[in-house]
Amino acid sequence: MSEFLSLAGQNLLSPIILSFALGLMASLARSDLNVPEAVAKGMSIYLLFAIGFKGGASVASYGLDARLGFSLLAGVILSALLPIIAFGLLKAMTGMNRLDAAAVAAHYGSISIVTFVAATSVLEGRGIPSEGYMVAVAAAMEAPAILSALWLISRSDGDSGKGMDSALMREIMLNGSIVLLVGAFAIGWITGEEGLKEIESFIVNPFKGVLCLFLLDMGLVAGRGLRGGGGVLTRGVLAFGVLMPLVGSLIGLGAGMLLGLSPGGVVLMMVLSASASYIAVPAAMRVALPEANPSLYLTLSLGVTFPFNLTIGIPLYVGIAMAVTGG
Amino acid sequence: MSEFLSLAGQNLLSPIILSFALGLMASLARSDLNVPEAVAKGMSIYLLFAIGFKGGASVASYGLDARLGFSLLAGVILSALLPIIAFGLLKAMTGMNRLDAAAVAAHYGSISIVTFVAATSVLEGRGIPSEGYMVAVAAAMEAPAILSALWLISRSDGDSGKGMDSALMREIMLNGSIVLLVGAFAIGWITGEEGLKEIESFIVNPFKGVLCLFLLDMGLVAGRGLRGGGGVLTRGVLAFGVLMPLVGSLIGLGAGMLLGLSPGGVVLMMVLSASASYIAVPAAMRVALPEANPSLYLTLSLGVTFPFNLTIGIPLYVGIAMAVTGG
Amino acid sequence: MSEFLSLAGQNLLSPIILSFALGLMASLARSDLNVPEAVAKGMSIYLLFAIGFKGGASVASYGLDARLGFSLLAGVILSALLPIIAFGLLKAMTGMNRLDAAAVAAHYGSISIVTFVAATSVLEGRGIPSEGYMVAVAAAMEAPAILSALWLISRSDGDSGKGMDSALMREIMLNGSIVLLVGAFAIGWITGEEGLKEIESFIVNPFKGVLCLFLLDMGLVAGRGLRGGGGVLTRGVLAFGVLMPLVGSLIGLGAGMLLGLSPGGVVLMMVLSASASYIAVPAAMRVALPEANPSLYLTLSLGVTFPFNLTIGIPLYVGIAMAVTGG
Amino acid sequence: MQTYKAKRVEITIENVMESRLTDALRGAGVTGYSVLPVLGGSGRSGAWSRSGQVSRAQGMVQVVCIIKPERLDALLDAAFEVVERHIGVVSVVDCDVLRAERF
Amino acid sequence: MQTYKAKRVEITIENVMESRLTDALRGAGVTGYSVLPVLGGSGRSGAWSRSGQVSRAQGMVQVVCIIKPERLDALLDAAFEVVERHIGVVSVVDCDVLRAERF
Amino acid sequence: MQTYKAKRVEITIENVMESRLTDALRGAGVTGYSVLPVLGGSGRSGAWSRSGQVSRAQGMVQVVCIIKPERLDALLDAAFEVVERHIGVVSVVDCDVLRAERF
Ligand SMILES: Nc1ncnc2c1ncn2[C@@H]1O[C@H](COP(=O)(O)O)[C@@H](O)[C@H]1O
Ligand SMILES: Nc1ncnc2c1ncn2[C@@H]1O[C@H](COP(=O)(O)O)[C@@H](O)[C@H]1O
Ligand SMILES: Nc1ncnc2c1ncn2[C@@H]1O[C@H](COP(=O)(O)O)[C@@H](O)[C@H]1O
Ligand code: NA
Ligand code: NA
Ligand code: NA
Repeated sequence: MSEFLSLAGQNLLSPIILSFALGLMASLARSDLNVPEAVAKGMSIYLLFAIGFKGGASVASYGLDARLGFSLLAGVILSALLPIIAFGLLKAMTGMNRLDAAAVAAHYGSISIVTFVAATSVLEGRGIPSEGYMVAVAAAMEAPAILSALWLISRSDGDSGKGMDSALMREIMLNGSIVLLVGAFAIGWITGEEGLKEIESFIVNPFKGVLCLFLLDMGLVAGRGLRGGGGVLTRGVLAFGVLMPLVGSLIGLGAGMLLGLSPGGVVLMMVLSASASYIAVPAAMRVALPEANPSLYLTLSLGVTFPFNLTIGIPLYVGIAMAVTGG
Repeated sequence: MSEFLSLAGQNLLSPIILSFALGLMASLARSDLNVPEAVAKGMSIYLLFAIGFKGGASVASYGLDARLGFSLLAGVILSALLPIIAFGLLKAMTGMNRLDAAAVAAHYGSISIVTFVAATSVLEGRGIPSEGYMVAVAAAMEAPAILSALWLISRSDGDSGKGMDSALMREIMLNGSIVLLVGAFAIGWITGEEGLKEIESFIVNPFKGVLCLFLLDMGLVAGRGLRGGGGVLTRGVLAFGVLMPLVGSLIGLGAGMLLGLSPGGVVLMMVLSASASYIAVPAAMRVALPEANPSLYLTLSLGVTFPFNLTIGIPLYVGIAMAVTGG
Repeated sequence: MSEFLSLAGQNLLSPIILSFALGLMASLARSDLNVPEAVAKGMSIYLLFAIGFKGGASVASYGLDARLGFSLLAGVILSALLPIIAFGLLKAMTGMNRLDAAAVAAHYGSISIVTFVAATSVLEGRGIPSEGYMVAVAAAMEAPAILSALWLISRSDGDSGKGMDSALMREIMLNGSIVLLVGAFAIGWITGEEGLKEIESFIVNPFKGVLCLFLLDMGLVAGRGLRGGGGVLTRGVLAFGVLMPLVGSLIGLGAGMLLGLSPGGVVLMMVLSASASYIAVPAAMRVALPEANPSLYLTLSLGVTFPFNLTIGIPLYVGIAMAVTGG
Repeated sequence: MQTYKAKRVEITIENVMESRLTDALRGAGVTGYSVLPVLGGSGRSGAWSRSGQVSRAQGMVQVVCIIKPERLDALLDAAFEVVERHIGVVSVVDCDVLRAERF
Repeated sequence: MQTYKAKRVEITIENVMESRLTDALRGAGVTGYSVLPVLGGSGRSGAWSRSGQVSRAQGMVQVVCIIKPERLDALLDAAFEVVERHIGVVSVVDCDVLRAERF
Repeated sequence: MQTYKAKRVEITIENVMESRLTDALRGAGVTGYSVLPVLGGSGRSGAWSRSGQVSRAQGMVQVVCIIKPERLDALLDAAFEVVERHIGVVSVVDCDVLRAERF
């Protein structure tokens, strides 16, 4: 416990978290500080490329065990399953209508890659190794949750095709961040250790600093979301935003143990399950379920669950995984 | 003297100054070379974050002496006082109307953070240490000059509230660059040496290179300003743009000596007093004194005083401070 | 031969080429992955500044031999001559009208700086030195091709001034990338070894990584071009897009040998002659020959010749130059 | 200078719907359109701003389409089908154009 | 397709005045507006361009506002008060809109 | 609020022609204009998009120009000369403006 507290304290006082806090406070105080859209997009391309590449290069170095296939499969199942649990919790805990509940649920099956990146950076800081292919698992978990949520809605409406068409399907599967993550993973895998050495001083050394500025922007965006959409956060909704990542992380813990992942891998599986999407899924929901309220799912995902995972969740998941795996 | 000349020569032939000169010449020659607005903004976020963080981390390392409080106070007083001197000089040297003179004066009380950054980089290059908290002083000096200038105008109009309202007040105090500078300073202070080590290869190593590209853009902008607004530069106005930084620097020198700052700290106090704002103050003037001519204050601040400080001013201030403090 | 194959294989599996391939595949698969315009522009400013600066610094280190003047002259002549050859080939190999053929020809006299950058990075990887002033030759080759192509057209129309006016002339000569490349070259030359050391961790270390992301974007753009403009690629046009760089490279080989360049310098001369412009020339053609079909020249230059040079051309030119110079 | 009567239709619509709208416009025989960026705005569903996003879920664009008057109805029908369930605004203005053969 | 008469007001105004203008519009009962970026321009106060700035002091935006005709006067009064001392342009066009319930 | 009749001219033209157009407008006595970015579009010469470029060869901008009605013909003549050989669209709308002294 005391170890968890010290870890949490250490985490809370890291440049990464403090940058997020700075952004959050600046926008809550209505400062005009803002990061241009193009710069934020540029940083996210950098982070996805770097994290994918490093994952691939690590697979090239340490070889591939049979667990990759099972881990991908587990990711797909988790992503499809978690929305159903989330939907149930939402119906029980909040007064949300079915449409909004399904839209929110989709976010919690999918993942937040920045939460994942922050977790890998905490693991690295503590010297805990993890499977390089977890970035591939992250990519695999992006989309299934969307299908799952649309199925939840169509089931009750008796209209099986509702919202989903082939164009949307292609957009989801080929969405930029999946393609970049998987592509960079493949490049890292193919070029291996040597490729990594060539571009190390671009994708490894400055990584944490870029992450700070990116989280500064995330804080700004989360703060603006809370200012505009904070009204939707009834007590029940807020409680869901904190409970669901905990539930997700425990299910991720079970999956990670079952798969026999390393302690670091278990942590990442917990983080993926606990985190909620705020890029791919919101865009898909605007197309497929335009009547659902975007304030609800964006505020929950970005304004509640993301900061929760970043500050309390990650050290907690590390603590639990270490205790359970004895790592 | 010969030492000053060699320092000046060395400064003039540094990549930083030459990048500025390249930008200036390119835009005077009407090349279409230009840096996208978002990229320029991204670089300025980087520079503010880095300089603030490093200042804070240095305070964490070397401890805080009682001078921080006095230095902040001195900064506020200088910022409020310099516009009054500038206003007097403008009335004496130029035919400017009161409104334009007050608007210009506000710029000279406030500061140019890029001039400050360039000066720290010269100090580092020469191995002259300075107080880390000078970045906090820089932040403190941004705003008071605006109030001072508005007071100058309202005094003569007998309309004390002219131009200033609470929304503008909040915008000035919470303007993005102040918030980012102070926030990064706080993060650097809290996370200290260790935090710095984590993100050093992002905020320290590439710093000077980013500064080159940023100054390239400043040169482009200054050149465009001179091309469009050069007509406002009568002989008197031009003379003011060179004299005022010298006057400011001497007042800064006095303040720095009084405070008992290190030689490097004295240089930075001189630079802050000598430099003129071209971000926060112009924006405030457009809101509060829309009838004042923006060509005048932008051309003076960015097209005359900024290049003067960058090329001649900084080595001169270093030379004077070294001579006076015996550093 | 087997050495060439191994070099080609090595080149094809480098992070740089694979990043390009990723972009190409992503856009052919109609993924929404895209790099914001401002970020792409920012990266190209970085690459031009870095490559220019390094070239200048290397001239400062290794001294300037008399060949610089001759090399620049050779560049100008090649740039003016190659369009005439290209025009002849186009008339022989394709059914293109004179206007389109002249517009396409202009592109092949001018150069692609990214191909040049990729080639220097291959040379560096193999430890083959080259003349630093080749970046100045690159700059010299940007514009003459345009005049040459406009002359080709005016000759047949009997209207000598067609398309060209003094404003366009200025735009071409002072186009942003020429100014930046030459300016950075001059700064590198003036500040030399020492200047390079100051900003090395910005312009040297992360260079290859930035190049990867830039080529990712080039792949995306090339793919979009092929998707939209692929229809113009008849068999003859396609054959031209592959044959012309080979022809150009051989002429460049001759020029490089005549000039007595180092093996690396010969490679770069071949690459410059083989590559086709996709920035300066298309813009000039839109002004001067608006009736020419942009799909034709953009698809050829960016969708055919650029990938050809990047993947097969560069290792081939290295192999030939090594064999011929015995380097 | 000879001008011709035409209609200028401006459709403000979410980013994510842009390609669906332009596909529909092409389907309705529209031969040309331009897409302009929108920085932010406010409406019944609240205020938004381009810099307040990490996702493209919320941004909007403005699709501008100049057409011959007789094509207006087909265009509006096509556009309406796309925007129907979505937020966004459709407005039509009378205009005069040069070079009528282009529309 | 059923359309309704409306007014399209376009106000080109400095960046720094944007929030003051939109506050005033809301105060005048305007329920929706969109903000478009402006890259540059020229007027009595000279020429400017977005890439020629390090500060947000000079840029402009275009606020577009579609309203019911009967609201026009209230809107113009509110807008005028904000732009009065400032540079900028206000223009009004007659338009037809779909989905009148939105305005 | 007192308004005045004016014409709003919108010219969508290639980036590379922007300065040539604005020079021509100034030559025709136009005192003010604004330039808006265009993200993409489609026309007889195919579809394009701002993110699909490495060069500024393909992008377009929209030049907006509000003028007194009596100046319209001079403006259109000047604009036509520039756009004649080029792709692009010119449209004119009747509008009302505040502060007529500005045009
Ligand atoms: N009356 C209006 N005039 C101009 N733009 C509007 C108007 N109403 C809505 N919009 C734009 O359309 C978006 C969605 O509107 P709404 O569907 O009302 O939430 C807003 O955020 C604005 O960008
Ligand atoms: N007649 C006009 N048509 C379109 N935009 C204009 C016009 N006049 C001024 N503007 C815009 O408003 C800005 C300020 O105009 P001004 O107040 O005349 O200096 C200009 O830079 C243009 O962006
Ligand atoms: N009818 C139209 N309405 C709006 N914009 C158009 C129209 N036609 C063409 N454009 C714009 O002008 C560009 C060139 O058109 P075009 O000359 O037809 O190829 C297109 O890519 C669009 O951005
Ligand atoms: Na999840
Ligand atoms: Na000052
Ligand atoms: Na060539």
